[in-house]
Amino acid sequence: MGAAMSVWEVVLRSVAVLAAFLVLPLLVGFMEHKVMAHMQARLGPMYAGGFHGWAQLIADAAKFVQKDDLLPTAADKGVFRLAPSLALIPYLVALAVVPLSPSIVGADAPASAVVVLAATAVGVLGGLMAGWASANKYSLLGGLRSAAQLIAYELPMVLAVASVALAAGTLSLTGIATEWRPWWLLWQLPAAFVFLAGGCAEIQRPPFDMPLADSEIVFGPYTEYSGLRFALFLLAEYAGIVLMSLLMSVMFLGAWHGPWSGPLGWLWTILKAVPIAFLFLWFRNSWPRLREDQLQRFAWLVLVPLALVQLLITAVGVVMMR
Amino acid sequence: MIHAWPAVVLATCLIGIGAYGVLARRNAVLVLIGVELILNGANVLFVASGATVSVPSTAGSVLPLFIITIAAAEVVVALAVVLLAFRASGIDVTEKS
Amino acid sequence: MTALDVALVGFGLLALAGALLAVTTRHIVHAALWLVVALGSLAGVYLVLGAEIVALVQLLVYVGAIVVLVLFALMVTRSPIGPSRDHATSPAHRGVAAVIAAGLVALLLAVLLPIAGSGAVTRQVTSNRALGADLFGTWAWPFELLSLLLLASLVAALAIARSRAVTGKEDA
Amino acid sequence: MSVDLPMPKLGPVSEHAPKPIKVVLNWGRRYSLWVFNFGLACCAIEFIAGSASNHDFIRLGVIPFAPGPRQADLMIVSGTVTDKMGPAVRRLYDQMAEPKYVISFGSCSNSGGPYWDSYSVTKGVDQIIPVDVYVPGCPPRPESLLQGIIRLQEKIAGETLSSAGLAEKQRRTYAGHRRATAPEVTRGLVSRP
Repeated sequence: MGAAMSVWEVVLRSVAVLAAFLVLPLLVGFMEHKVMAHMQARLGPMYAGGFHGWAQLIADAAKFVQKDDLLPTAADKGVFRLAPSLALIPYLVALAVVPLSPSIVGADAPASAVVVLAATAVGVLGGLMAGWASANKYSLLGGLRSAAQLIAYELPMVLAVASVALAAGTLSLTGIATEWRPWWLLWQLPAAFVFLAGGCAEIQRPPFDMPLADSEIVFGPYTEYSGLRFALFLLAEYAGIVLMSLLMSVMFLGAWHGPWSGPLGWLWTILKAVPIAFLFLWFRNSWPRLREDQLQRFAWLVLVPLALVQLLITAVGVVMMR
Repeated sequence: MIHAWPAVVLATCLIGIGAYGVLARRNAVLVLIGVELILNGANVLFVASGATVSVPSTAGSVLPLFIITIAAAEVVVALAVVLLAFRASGIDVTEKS
Repeated sequence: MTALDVALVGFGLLALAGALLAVTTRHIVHAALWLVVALGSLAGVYLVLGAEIVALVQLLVYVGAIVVLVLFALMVTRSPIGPSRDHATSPAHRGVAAVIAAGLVALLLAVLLPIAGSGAVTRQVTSNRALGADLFGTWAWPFELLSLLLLASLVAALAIARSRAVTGKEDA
Repeated sequence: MSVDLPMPKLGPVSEHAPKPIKVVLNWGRRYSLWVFNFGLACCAIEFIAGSASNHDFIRLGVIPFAPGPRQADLMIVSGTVTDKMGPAVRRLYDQMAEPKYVISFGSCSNSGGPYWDSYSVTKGVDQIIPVDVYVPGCPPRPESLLQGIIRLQEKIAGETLSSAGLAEKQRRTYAGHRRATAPEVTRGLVSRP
């Protein structure tokens, strides 16, 4: 890595990561349409593109690029314009360091688990900026809610990642997945639960969608956005699902471990991520939204203690096995 | 190979800018921003000396981690005070109420 | 000038510009956003100086938590869009502050620059493994004290935020 | 308070796209109609039935996820528009980003319906906003809504969009032949009989 990479390899890797970043969220979005439809005894999109409406999200994209890009008169224009990209780019950076197999990874950073956490932490700022710059009281409320929620759920997430990093003895995602053994499924189960809940809150999906809460505060920070900038926020949301599912797969489900893991390792990683993505969609369809006080209570009284206990269990396990 | 002086100049200027921010602002939260800049100046100095000394030492990385933690603790308490003060009167540090 | 120097100076200038705007802008929320620029570029500086973990913790804790808290406080209190002159200090006040700050910079430079020297030296990269071993070996006691401090500040923040006594008659 | 609204314009891509691209853009608009239900009376129930399992207009790409007018492409006015509600209808229509479409769903919003001689009912929502497709019925069945949506999609497929054209459409199709803002369509108090 690093100096050994040629310019072409860097370009190729960047293009591959960008392509994955643009395609995978669309797949998840389409999956959401269909999963939601079939859970509600409907069909979902059927006509866009012909076969089972496969091109629905492409049609959405084609529509969003031609919508009028409205800018509220009272808004803080620069910040308002900048916010969607700030919400999106950290996910791109995070996706670049997630390995699909020991050799297939956009950029192999030595502390990639921390890189991912840092990137998602920075992504929070996009929503905050959007909420404040829109000059809309619903947006501001949404921004405040997302700040409160993300600070609360950052801590258990970090602790859960610390637990697996401790178990594997490395901060690198590749290293964690390499060290993974099937019995970790039980050993690291609480951490996996904490990470799933924290990840769901981090990307603000139901039941943790207080900041958006379309039945209370219109659409939180994104209320005033239309056209392409709104589409960027949507893309960030689905990229968040992709990222969290892949991370679950890499850190807790053993990524490429499985039959024929040599040539088919990347397929295993993705196959393990799909049920997690499905889980996120399932949550949305079956659970009501948490109230603000329930949200904070859940983070501080359930997830943080659970993550601390898990850290203790991991430490005992590591010491005993050494 | 790297030179040490650009990092030292950077750290010094950060501390100076932070000091200006602390002295010239009246909004309590903006004063806090100045304090953060001063702390970061110290961090840069630590990291730079850790990177440019002849004997390898981890202190240049450990101490900044400590400072960042202290900064987090400081900000939590400071903002609690600011919010309480705001509820009571206003956010101006020089205001007598 | 080596390649590392160029990267360092680039990130450093960006950080200084962000810091300068953070302390001079009249838009209250913009000050916090410029602070993000300054802190983010400082993470780049740390990366150039070979302290990877410090750079990542800077992003995770400083940008992800501290600045978010600051922004939260700014949004909860009064922070209008556009320049605000409510809390502006007088030009004389700012001038004195600038003079004191410049004096501080001159003093520090006079002390530190001779120590720093002017020759190029080999960059020491701190490995994560060595850092972890030292953090929980040599520095274990300060580390424990620090966790005590965090706990104390958590309790203190809760206690302060919960107290209604100071607000007097009005119930907030 | 009157607000000076800017003339409607398109996003940057569709304004300067060559012809083959425009076909794709039309196709995108046709199958991505994020709908905003302005439900005012019983027709809204039929609209909801149209979104539920039996009829499911999401099949056609009419997606009811738009949380507010800003993100919507299609406004379906379903129910009785009163003179008091008129300004709100107009304001929410103004908040939608171009290109935007309106379906008037049911007799009341088409023409006032059974309340054609009421003192308080607007005789057709097209007095306030330009309407693309009228769906008759009192209330219409969900199948009629599906038919109305298909008609609208056919219309979109044959459209050529430009900012100037949008302004022209605003002038031509809107009753009164001018753009009105919400305060302008607010009627004063009706005198006591």
